[in-house]
Amino acid sequence: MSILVNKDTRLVVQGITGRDGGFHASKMSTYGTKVVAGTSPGKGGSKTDNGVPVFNSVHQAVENEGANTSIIFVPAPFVKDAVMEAADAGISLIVCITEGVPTLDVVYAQKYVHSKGSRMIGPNCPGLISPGKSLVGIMPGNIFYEGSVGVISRSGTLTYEVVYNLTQKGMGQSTAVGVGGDPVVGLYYKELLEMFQNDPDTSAIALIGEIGGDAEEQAAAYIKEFVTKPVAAYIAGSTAPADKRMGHAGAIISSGSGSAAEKKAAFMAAGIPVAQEPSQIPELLKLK
Amino acid sequence: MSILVNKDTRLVVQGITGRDGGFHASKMSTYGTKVVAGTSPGKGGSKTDNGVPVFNSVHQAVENEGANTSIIFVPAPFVKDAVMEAADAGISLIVCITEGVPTLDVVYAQKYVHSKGSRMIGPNCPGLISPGKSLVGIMPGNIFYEGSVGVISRSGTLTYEVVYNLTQKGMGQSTAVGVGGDPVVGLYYKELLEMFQNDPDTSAIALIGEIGGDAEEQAAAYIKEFVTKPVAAYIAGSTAPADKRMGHAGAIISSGSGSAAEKKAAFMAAGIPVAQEPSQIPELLKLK
Amino acid sequence: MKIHEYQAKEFFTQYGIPTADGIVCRNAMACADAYKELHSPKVVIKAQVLTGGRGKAGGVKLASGEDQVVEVASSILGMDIKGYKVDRVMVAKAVNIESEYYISLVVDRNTKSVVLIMSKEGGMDIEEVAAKTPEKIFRIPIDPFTGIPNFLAARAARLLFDNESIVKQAIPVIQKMYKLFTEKDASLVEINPMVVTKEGTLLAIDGKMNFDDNALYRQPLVESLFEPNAEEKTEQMAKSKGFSFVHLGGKIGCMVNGAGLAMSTMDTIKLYGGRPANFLDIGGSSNPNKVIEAMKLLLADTNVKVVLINIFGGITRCDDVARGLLEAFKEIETNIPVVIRLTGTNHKEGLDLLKDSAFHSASTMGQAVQKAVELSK
Amino acid sequence: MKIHEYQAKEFFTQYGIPTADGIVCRNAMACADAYKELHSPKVVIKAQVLTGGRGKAGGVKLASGEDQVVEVASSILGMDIKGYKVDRVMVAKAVNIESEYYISLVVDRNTKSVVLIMSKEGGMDIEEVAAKTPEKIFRIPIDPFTGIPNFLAARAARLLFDNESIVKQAIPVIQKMYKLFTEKDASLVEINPMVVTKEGTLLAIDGKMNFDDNALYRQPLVESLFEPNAEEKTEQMAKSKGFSFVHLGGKIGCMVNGAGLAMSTMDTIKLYGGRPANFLDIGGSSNPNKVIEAMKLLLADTNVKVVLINIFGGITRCDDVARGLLEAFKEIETNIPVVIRLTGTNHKEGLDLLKDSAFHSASTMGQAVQKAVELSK
Repeated sequence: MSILVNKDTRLVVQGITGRDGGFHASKMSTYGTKVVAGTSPGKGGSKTDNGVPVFNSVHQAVENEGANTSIIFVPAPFVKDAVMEAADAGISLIVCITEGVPTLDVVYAQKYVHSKGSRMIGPNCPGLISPGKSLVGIMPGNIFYEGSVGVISRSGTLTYEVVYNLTQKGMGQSTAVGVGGDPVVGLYYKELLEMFQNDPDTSAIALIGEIGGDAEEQAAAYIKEFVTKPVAAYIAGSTAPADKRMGHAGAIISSGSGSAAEKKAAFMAAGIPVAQEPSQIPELLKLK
Repeated sequence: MSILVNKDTRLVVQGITGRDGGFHASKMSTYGTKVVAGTSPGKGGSKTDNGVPVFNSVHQAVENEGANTSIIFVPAPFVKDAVMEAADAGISLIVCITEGVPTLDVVYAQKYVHSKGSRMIGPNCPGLISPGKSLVGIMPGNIFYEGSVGVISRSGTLTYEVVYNLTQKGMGQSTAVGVGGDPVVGLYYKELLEMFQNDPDTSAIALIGEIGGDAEEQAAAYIKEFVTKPVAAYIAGSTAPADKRMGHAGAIISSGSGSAAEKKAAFMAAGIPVAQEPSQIPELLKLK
Repeated sequence: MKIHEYQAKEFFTQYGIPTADGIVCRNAMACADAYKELHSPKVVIKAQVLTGGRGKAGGVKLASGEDQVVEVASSILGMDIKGYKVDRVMVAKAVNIESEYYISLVVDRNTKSVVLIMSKEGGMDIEEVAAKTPEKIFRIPIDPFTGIPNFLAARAARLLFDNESIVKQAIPVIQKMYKLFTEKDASLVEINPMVVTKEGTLLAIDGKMNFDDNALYRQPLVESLFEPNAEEKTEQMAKSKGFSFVHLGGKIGCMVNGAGLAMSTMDTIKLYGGRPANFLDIGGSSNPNKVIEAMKLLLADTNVKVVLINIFGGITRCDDVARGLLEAFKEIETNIPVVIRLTGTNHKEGLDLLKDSAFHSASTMGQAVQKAVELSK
Repeated sequence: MKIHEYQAKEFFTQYGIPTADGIVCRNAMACADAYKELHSPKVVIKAQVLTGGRGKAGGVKLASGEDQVVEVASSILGMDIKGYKVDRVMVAKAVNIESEYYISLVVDRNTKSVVLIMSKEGGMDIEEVAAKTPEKIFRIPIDPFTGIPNFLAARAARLLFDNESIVKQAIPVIQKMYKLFTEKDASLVEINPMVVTKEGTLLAIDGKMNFDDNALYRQPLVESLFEPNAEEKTEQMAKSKGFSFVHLGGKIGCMVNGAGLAMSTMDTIKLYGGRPANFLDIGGSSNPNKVIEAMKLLLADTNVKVVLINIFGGITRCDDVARGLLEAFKEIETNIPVVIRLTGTNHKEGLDLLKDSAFHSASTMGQAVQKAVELSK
């Protein structure tokens, strides 16, 4: 098993005729993901170079190809509509890669997704992967290996760094999820921790946080209460100055809260080991 | 038993310091309804002449008095907000008496009520009564008697007429519900038919319809498929001209549909006897 | 409440919904001027009346050249269409029509929402299409929280149009129709036909708007467009007194408390072979002044030969109602027979009070109606 | 993005949120004129700077009479507050304060919504109140579909105010704050203090607004108010090239692909005893031109003694990255040592390519950082 995506994932790529959408649709197909459809309003009826049928709407992709998961590459101003379209069409998992989406659009779209009983990951995220089963994202599939470590991260390349270290130590991953670097995103630590805790194929969890907000503190409290599997954490941004956005829109220490020190302290207090460098994650998971 | 209201109903009267609100609060109390609170923004902290505590908000009425049902008497422009307030406060049944509420306000409020898992009756309705248990409305309680006939009606005085006839024939009522005379209302025939069908204390159902819309046609189809208890119907407005609003905002034959003849035909086709005059309802229910 | 086509189109223009250029005129000379202003060799001249079926009645005609415009306009102005006199026409550019469609928004009782209704069978009577070929009609309920987002407008547009350039034009039009609907508290916004011209442009050729009477209090601009006919004036006057009134034309004037019971009373009159003169709901209480006002309204109709008062005494008891009626009728001078039916709380006491009066009284609707029908013959 | 108090108050006024009258001035003479215009014996003169803590820094002072106004204004204009030079002050009517409150709207990550935050502890640092007496802070999440209906605004208002006349004033103020927040894509609308005057009026005395950078593309008016300082100008310039850049002041210039990895690189430098000069995320691919631009940015900082390039080769393989770097550095003239760390897909091939170059190369972050720290000393 794994969480959220697997061999039954039937993916529709929203914005498949764009540069990024097309490129990653092809990468995901190559990895083995069932990319069953793409959308591009006004270009319905055509096919991509790889033979993926293109529809005008997600609705049609669901109707004709049984898509159950979508990945969004459309430009930021159109993301709100794209997310709502997917949720309205009955897509159960919506992964939004696009960066730079206005926060209030995310708030609105997320509420809509929730009201339809669907789930959203992102925006501004690298997607997720259940190695050997399905890649729904822009991650380099080849650095991941099937295994039993669940990975949750707010960052892209930092996830790869951690995963690369895990893989080199022979510790494969059940599912690795990049939740996104924006202040408001869909699924967050708590929801994913719960899924990993309930996933029989996940035996340990790596949590990669960063400055901004207090989701890590909440995650620490949640782990202490509900998670019995070993967890190791890493927090990026110890050296970040206050009030500066560190690349991610959500990575900002504001009004003196959201610092790495606070987050690390929360994990320590909950008995969760915190890595000083990403390379320490594998040993911390083994030690537990 | 009965449906929707009973001895456990704890009522908050929204707009209790108004003329109608105050009058009917007192009437309902006299009937035996547990009128536990009233609201009147800005007048919180006071009590009515009958000793009912007045709060600024439904929220407070729920918190302090355990109100679970509300009845709304506020003027039409404020009904949308009052309904939403009640639903937000966790009230499970909201009965809206006020007439003249803009339809789009009802559409919006009804959607809100639904999203909160609550139910609305009305607007522009006389309310409902489970005789001997609880009266939540403006009906004259003394004409109703406890019994086993469920009554659903789009009209006020016509309900009394039918109930009076039933009572005179010794046929008491389990619950009588006036759904309201507006084009869009909360609970309608289908939902109520289902409740009466499932209520062990209801043995027969009187359905009082009128011109406008096709809810009666839908009710007929629903009864045919799902209702095993005897049903008799009466439809008002056989002589109404087209395109004229007959008192109720919803009672209008428009574009050639919504006529009494169509509705009667639908009931007949579904094997449901239709009374020619209200006074025939009792015998039609007995005949079945 | 209804408004004229040209008024609906003014709203369309305000909201950015494209319509064929047109000018409303009150006389033939103005039509000639409009013709010149429109710079269109061919124009359509359309009667502006608050009723349907003007096309079949000859109220819509093409014209070319100033002389013909004057001639056609003169023939339409002054026409009587279903009792409505034509005092305005719209002179509009004739359009090269490629294809016709139907698009409307209406409040739907069953889904408890606004519904977008569309069909490729434009220009036809939509009720007829719905009855004969329901599969040709698309119905999309609108969530009041989210309205019509782009994706939904696009999906709707693609149900009607294959050409992507038309789809692009239709998306904002559908959204603007919804905006107009909600912002003006409409109960109907209808474009029939919506056409695609040979030049590839989407245009509203005919437009219709109805409004929610309950919302007029917050739509003063809409309310200012109300043009009541004689009947509606009476109804409006009745409304200002707290009554609901509709003229029906028979001989038996009815006064009833409650709309449902009032309809039922009319129906029962018919059932017993009579004809009701009106629908009249006098509302909850029945105090003497209300009764006096209602009687004035009924007696203003010279057809009325008998008055039937049908009151269900609920919270106001029948004995109080009877006392009120007796008091009221002290002030009313009429030779017309009055049948009173009282039922409900304390009805025996009520009927006792009326026993020695000139009224014909009864305690069941059947008896009362039978008496009234008899007296009306 | 931040704006000045006076700009926030202009938005407040536009949206009907009452504020104490005030005029922004760029010199002491203008302050004297403003004083006359305000017709208020006593005024407050407040430094307008894009940072907090101006009160403690002496940037807010009362003044009475024209002479004192000129004197106080002159003392505040030109001040340096946390690195910001005061070039504008606001002269505002002094108000008779009865009581002070805190009201703000902010995006909340946990509830994934806008949250209304209120407290009776107005005029204080809200973070301090939140830390010491969290029970004194009310937090109400707002449903994006329904916003703040009357009942919710009323409930919120009654949490703060006992006086019904103030509640009545507060209800629309709360709703207007939300309207302003959503229509302008704010990330913060804060009124602290919101005061009730001795005359019984609700007034915003201080106001603060921040905006969502992601939404500036659709808020041209807001964007036009952006006044970047020197650092922000550099960051903005970097952004226009597709970089995320933040100046930090150390000796080790960093160039990393990905924000998380870039932060992690800075942290690791610190861990190994060095100091990062900057945060620099060059984004996804690492084509030669991007590297050249990034190097220019790093080398513009004369503190930089060594450059650390940390690249995770994912979809772009390490050997391609290595080739790109070699190509880029043909164009870059510098004597500063460069440490390159390459990991990920084909990292061996990548490092092989760099073997004979002038770069110090490494395959783990630890090694690379250690080397860079060493070279920076």
